[in-house]
Amino acid sequence: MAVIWPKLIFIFGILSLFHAGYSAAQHRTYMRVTEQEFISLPTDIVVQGLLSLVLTMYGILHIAGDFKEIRANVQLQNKSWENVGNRPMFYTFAHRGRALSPNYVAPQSKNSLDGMESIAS
Amino acid sequence: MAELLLDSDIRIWVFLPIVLITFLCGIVRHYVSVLISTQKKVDLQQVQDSQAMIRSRMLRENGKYIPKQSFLMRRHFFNNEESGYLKTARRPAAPQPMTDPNMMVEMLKGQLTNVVPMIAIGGWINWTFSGFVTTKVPFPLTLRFKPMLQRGIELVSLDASWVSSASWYFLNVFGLRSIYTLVLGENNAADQARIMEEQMSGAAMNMPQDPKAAFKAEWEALEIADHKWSLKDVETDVLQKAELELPIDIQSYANTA
Amino acid sequence: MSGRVRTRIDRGTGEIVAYSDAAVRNNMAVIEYCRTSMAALSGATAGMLGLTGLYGFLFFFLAGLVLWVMLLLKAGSKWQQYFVSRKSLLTSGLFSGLFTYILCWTFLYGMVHVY
Amino acid sequence: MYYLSSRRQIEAKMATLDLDWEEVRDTLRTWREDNTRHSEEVVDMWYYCLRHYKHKLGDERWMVEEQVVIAGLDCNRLDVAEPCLVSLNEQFPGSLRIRKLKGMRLEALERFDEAMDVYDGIIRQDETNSSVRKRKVAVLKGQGRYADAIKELTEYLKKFMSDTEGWQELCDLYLKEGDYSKAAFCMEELILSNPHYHLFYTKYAEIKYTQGGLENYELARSYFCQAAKLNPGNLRALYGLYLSCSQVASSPKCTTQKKKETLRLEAWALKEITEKYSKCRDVDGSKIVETFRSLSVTDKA
Repeated sequence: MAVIWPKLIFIFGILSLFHAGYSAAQHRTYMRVTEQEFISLPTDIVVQGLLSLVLTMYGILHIAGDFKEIRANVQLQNKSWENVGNRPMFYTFAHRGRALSPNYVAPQSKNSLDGMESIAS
Repeated sequence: MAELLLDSDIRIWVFLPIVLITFLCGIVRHYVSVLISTQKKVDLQQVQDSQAMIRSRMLRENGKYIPKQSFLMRRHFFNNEESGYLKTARRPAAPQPMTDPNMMVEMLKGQLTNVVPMIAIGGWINWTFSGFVTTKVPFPLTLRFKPMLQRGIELVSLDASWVSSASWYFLNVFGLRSIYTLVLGENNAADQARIMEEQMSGAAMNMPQDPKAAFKAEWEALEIADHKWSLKDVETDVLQKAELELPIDIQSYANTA
Repeated sequence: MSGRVRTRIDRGTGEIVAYSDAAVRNNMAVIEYCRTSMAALSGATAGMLGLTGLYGFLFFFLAGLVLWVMLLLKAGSKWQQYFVSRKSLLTSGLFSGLFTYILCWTFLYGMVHVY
Repeated sequence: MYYLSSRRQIEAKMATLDLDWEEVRDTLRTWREDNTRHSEEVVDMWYYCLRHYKHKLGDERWMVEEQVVIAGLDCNRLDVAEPCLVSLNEQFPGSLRIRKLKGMRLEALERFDEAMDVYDGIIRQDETNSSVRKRKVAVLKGQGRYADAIKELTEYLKKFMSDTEGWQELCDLYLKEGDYSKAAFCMEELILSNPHYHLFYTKYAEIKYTQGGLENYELARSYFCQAAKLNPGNLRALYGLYLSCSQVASSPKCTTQKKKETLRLEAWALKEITEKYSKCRDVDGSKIVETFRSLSVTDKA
């Protein structure tokens, strides 16, 4: 939900730009129909155009994603051994953490003797 | 120069379609090139060589951070006359790039996806929308542009800034090139495992064609790399920095500790 | 690991400052994204306003300047955290957006003022 | 408590954990990127939240499911891991990466030989696949056969010489075996690959310190010093610096001039440590000095 408002601003800016363009086209055809020489657009369309440009740019700035810290040693400073020394490719699963999971089945308690019998027989 | 009045139908049936055609063709071209780009197959030997090259380059670059003895030990491993990795590597002679079959296929594929469709569509647009002016370019153009931009319109008196549909198409092609990165966008969820995998075998892709020459160059570079241990006086300059901040304090601590 | 690290001597303090390659690339991509969209939008506005000739190109450089200021605001006060040099922020890729600008400029100009 | 059956209860549970699926997706992404090991939380977050929003994740869904499979295997929650593995298998039939996940599942079930066969099959098909070779090492490590694991890992590193993860694993395996000189060699490799990590310097210095001998103590002292310089907040490096200085100062072969400088360095380290401790309010610095006096090797204190 957090990243919605820049998109809204961006869309609003685009719409207002489109509206300004449309009214400029209307104004242009009106001038042409009444054969007046076209000098410049009425100021309100110009202002609306510029404003919508700034608005859309503000929206784009936030949509584009934010910057990352580039200085390596500052970035490395707050790294703990925890995530540097961690190696996902070498995870082993045979560790005591297994006992914590809800469906842990404790191995039946074989005493050392019957292990012996199977070897002896 | 009288203000030319263009039929507003041109806008809907010529002006806009050309923009759409160029844009969609770009998208299609992008996905086609992604589809047919084959993964370059790499064998274990090439990966091992490229990894060794990376390691020896690392040794040259960052050698100054490890003690002298271990630097010499590693250099010995790479450069020793009889058993050094760079010396004993026997690799097959490299095929010349020109006759190498998959190199040719690569170039052909590159041609196929980029230049050919552009020319074809340009020709088609020129053929269908020929003979009339499409739009006016807002900035004044010199007469030299006239024959190029107004191909098919034999009007001598026409100002050069009026352009034909073909030139509008080409303007679109160049202009839209950077918009594609915007639209297609980079996939933000980078696939970690794939990146790791590429780090391994990726380096082998851009391994130079002729490993023997690359090894020789690496061997020479390693021979002349001398070792200046960068940590030699790290203690003194840490103390100097500390001296600067609190000169008196260190002495008082020295005798209490 | 933080991937490839590129080291460069920092002119100010003289001691080696290491830049992590991935972060620099990410920042460049963000700037490129903003620059392209700025070129397209300012081209559209220029076309809509009906600027012709020199005014159009002036507007392009003005837009580039505004974008530079906005990027600095976005980076906040400690800009050296994100960029190697501020000047490179202004000039890098300024002309790559020119073509897009001309395209949108002509496009809107045609849409509004020619027909 | 885990088996809340009806959806409403799950929603309620989720509400209590106030998990908003976008935040969960971003946390999982950050955990994937800086590869930390949060298996328990990943399984909970998937089970209680993301499982119901699979369709919203788009392409990222498969990466999240892979992460959940590994996390599920890690904390023995096969009921969570297996459905994800099945859906991954349907989506990418015959992909080597999914076969590797199947091998890992066999490892979790402690059927090690079958896992080994799966991995050998993958390697036969794709020679340059480095992650599967690392899994073979993990299988041996899981069985506790450290000597074979070391042999297999050195074999792997002969082919993939610049794989920092491999060197790090080899370093830890040698430390388990107590073979300090080889472990130091591996740490040097890591320093070569990334000379700006203060953690590598600290660990290398610690290994040198444990090796002992005046020359190793001096080496340890320089590397602890470099680590402290790279990251002033690295308390472990400061402790190490203090100890290695006192070792160097106390050894008979140390010249008087070097002894004086080492003592000043030792004093500086002690000052830094007390300063850092005095910053956190409840611990006053003086007690630290006593512990250090008892700790320091030299008899002069």
